[in-house]
Amino acid sequence: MNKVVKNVEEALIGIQDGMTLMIGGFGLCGIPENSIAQLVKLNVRDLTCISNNAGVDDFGLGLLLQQKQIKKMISSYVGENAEFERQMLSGELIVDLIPQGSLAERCRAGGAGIPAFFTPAGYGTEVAEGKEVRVFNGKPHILEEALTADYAIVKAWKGDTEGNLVFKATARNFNPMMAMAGKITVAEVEELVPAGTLDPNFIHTPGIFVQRIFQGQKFEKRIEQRTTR
Amino acid sequence: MNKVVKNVEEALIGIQDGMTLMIGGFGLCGIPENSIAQLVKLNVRDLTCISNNAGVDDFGLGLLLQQKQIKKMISSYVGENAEFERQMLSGELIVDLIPQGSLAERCRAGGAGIPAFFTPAGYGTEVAEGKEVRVFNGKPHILEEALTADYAIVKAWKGDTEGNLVFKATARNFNPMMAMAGKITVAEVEELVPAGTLDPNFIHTPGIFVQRIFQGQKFEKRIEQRTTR
Amino acid sequence: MALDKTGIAKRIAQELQNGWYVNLGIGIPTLVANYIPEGIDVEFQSENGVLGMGQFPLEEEVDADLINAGKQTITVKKGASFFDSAMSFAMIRGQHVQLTVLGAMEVSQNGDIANWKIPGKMVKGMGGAMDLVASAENIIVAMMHSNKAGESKILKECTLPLTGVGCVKKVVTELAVMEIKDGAFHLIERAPGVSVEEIISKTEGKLIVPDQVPEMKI
Amino acid sequence: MALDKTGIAKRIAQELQNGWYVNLGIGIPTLVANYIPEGIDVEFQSENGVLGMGQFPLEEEVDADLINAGKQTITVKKGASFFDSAMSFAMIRGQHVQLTVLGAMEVSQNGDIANWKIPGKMVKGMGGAMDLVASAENIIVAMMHSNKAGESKILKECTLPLTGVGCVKKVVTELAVMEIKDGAFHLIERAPGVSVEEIISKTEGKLIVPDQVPEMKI
Repeated sequence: MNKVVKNVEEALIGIQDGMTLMIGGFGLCGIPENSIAQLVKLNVRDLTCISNNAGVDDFGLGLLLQQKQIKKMISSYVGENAEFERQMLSGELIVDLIPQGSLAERCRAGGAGIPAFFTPAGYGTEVAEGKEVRVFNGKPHILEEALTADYAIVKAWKGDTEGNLVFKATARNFNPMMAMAGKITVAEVEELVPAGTLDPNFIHTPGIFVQRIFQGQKFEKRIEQRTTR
Repeated sequence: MNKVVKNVEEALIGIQDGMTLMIGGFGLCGIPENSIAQLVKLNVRDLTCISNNAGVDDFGLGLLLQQKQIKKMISSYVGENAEFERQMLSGELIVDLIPQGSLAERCRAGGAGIPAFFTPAGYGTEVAEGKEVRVFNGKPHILEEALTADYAIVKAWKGDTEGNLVFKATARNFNPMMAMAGKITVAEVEELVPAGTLDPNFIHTPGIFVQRIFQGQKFEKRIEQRTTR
Repeated sequence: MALDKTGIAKRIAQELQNGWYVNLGIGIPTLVANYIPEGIDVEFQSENGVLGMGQFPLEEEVDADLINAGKQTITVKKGASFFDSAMSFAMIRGQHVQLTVLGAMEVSQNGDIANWKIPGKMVKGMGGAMDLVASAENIIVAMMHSNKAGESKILKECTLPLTGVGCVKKVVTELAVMEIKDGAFHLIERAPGVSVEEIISKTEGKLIVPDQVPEMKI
Repeated sequence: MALDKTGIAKRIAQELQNGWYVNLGIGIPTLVANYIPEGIDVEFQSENGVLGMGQFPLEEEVDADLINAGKQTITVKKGASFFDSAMSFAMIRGQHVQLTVLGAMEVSQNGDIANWKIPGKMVKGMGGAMDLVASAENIIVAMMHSNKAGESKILKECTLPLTGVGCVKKVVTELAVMEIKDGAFHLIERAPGVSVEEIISKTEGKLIVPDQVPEMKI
């Protein structure tokens, strides 16, 4: 089943003001750079973005924040971004902070048809406010609900024409779960290969989860903390 | 961290009467043949076995049933085994039948520290008896709890000395989730390789889940339904 | 004339839509894969962990590690993928599979289905059927209109333990195609040469019969 | 004399046991990896999706796709594996990681920890900390005994929003090693040359002091 679209313009057709988007990546690692640039160009607004981080001031989702395209962020960690902090503290931006593991699991649950699950993370903290608490094996847990999105936008290392995806190293992070949880999932890949090229034993995201795939034009792959010995 | 044990005898040390075991495989595909043979030899009894199927009369878990080593089976499909049916209908064997997807997810949940989750599978059927029902998005779901085991015994294609596992084709099935859910997880592999041989991008089960690994002496790999064109 | 199993499979194959991922149950449903209409591109998922199933293998291609949910040896097409059972049912439960075709022992007029257990007799288990019927947006049941004793299996209420409630959307039997909605079977097609009267007489559940009931085109 | 950050890291490294999988937080905890005792084999997990972290890369080895949870470029050792965030937190939540070491702004005598938020000021988010502290069997906190204003961070009750409740088992500061149990800090070691009186004076929470408090051996 051919999922290939020509370019990033075609890949993001249908994204509108007010939509909920999942954006893969951890920090600046494994983010869909080409699609983010296109979202800036499209200037869609009032977005709810589900993404572990919010980029830095001038890269990643920071680019959307600069243009005030984001109404609400659902994330686990949003340091490293002064504009973000300013918008949040001033009340311009709604922020829902979620434990990282709960965020990952809530995305997976959204893709897997599991509407809610219990986790110990956040019990006794403000994350638990308004959430059901239940004790299992003597330990209190809170009920967390699934997350889904109108569009999930992910970045993979290689992808084939059927939408099968393979990620490299820690650039995998949130991409596979978000790919599962989008009503429409868009994958930008560094290398687009014909079906049959990738070993079916080693597909990270089966094509069934991907509706549109394209080869990104350019990947800057900025490094946040270049640390060497 | 070296997880290698010498042989199947060493791998199954500590398994005792009355324990709960998870056994990987779907039908006869991907079952830990060498370990099952050893369980027969050990003649441990009153076992609770969590396994999608119960083998056939003279292979797979059927071998344990013949010796009446199993007190309770937790499975999704147990056809293809006359001795099983006899023991179940006569009441010698306790059988807990679970929808296949719920079984898979309950094992994963057990390994992932998720004590319970909601699923639509089984709502309105006898599977739902005694279980909490809750409506999400207008659809009724039932609450299913995690499964864990004293020992999880899985079979992989390749494994390395650190316990990293790789499965082949549909022999993967329940093995990865069960590997996650065992207090002690034993992996028998067709080929044991040094750490560093397997590509870290393409590990199905990270070694953290595996306590003991060994190369199986012999794999018969019996086929249930040889179907050709 | 009533359809044979192949006919039922052929009729169901007409329901396939381009771009769909499809899960086929054991028995008649498996045959559907042989009659994919021209120009329709679908992929078959099998719940034991494969997407992109191909035809059965040649003798020399048989691989014990490559089977479908019916435990039959299979092959895969280019672009296939393998995954574990949790991922497989994530696809199913998450409604990424657009169509499920499965057999049934009984179906009721509100869409209930029973296909996994005959108390005290047959206790094979539900396998993946309960997940499939609870999740799929489109469920087509392939079955015989009556049992061997001649009793209707198209019922007001199921008598056997249920597999799922209110989930079946369409039933294709050797006699008819029926949609289920608003608590009734709606007769939409009859098998070539089969009379509406015969279908009515063999259907225990509430059957809505329109003025015109076209013959199936197989 | 009070320890420096390296000293704290060295002392925590003594807690490592053979065969443990360990998650190290940002800051002082990261330094622990440099002081693994002779003969102790441990593996480091980073919650962004890697097991088997090695040392920082040489300049020519730097790979933007290979970072730790602190977003630093890293390398991996033989036998490493990469996985997605759901799998990573399955390891953590499922208690497959035997030890978590992390920093804190406050710790209370019943094991509560606050390290993610200063209302109206610092709003970076909890990242993986809430999952880690809610799950790990062994949690060691590496922190300074007091804040810059000289106020104790070893408290009766935390004043900042909590990251987790009743979860911290051990605290290592520049002055002391303390175990938390039965609603109190138990002083078990003091930094070389640091007096018990100084520790008492800088600890707001309930502190149990045994007759003998040995010096740490760094």
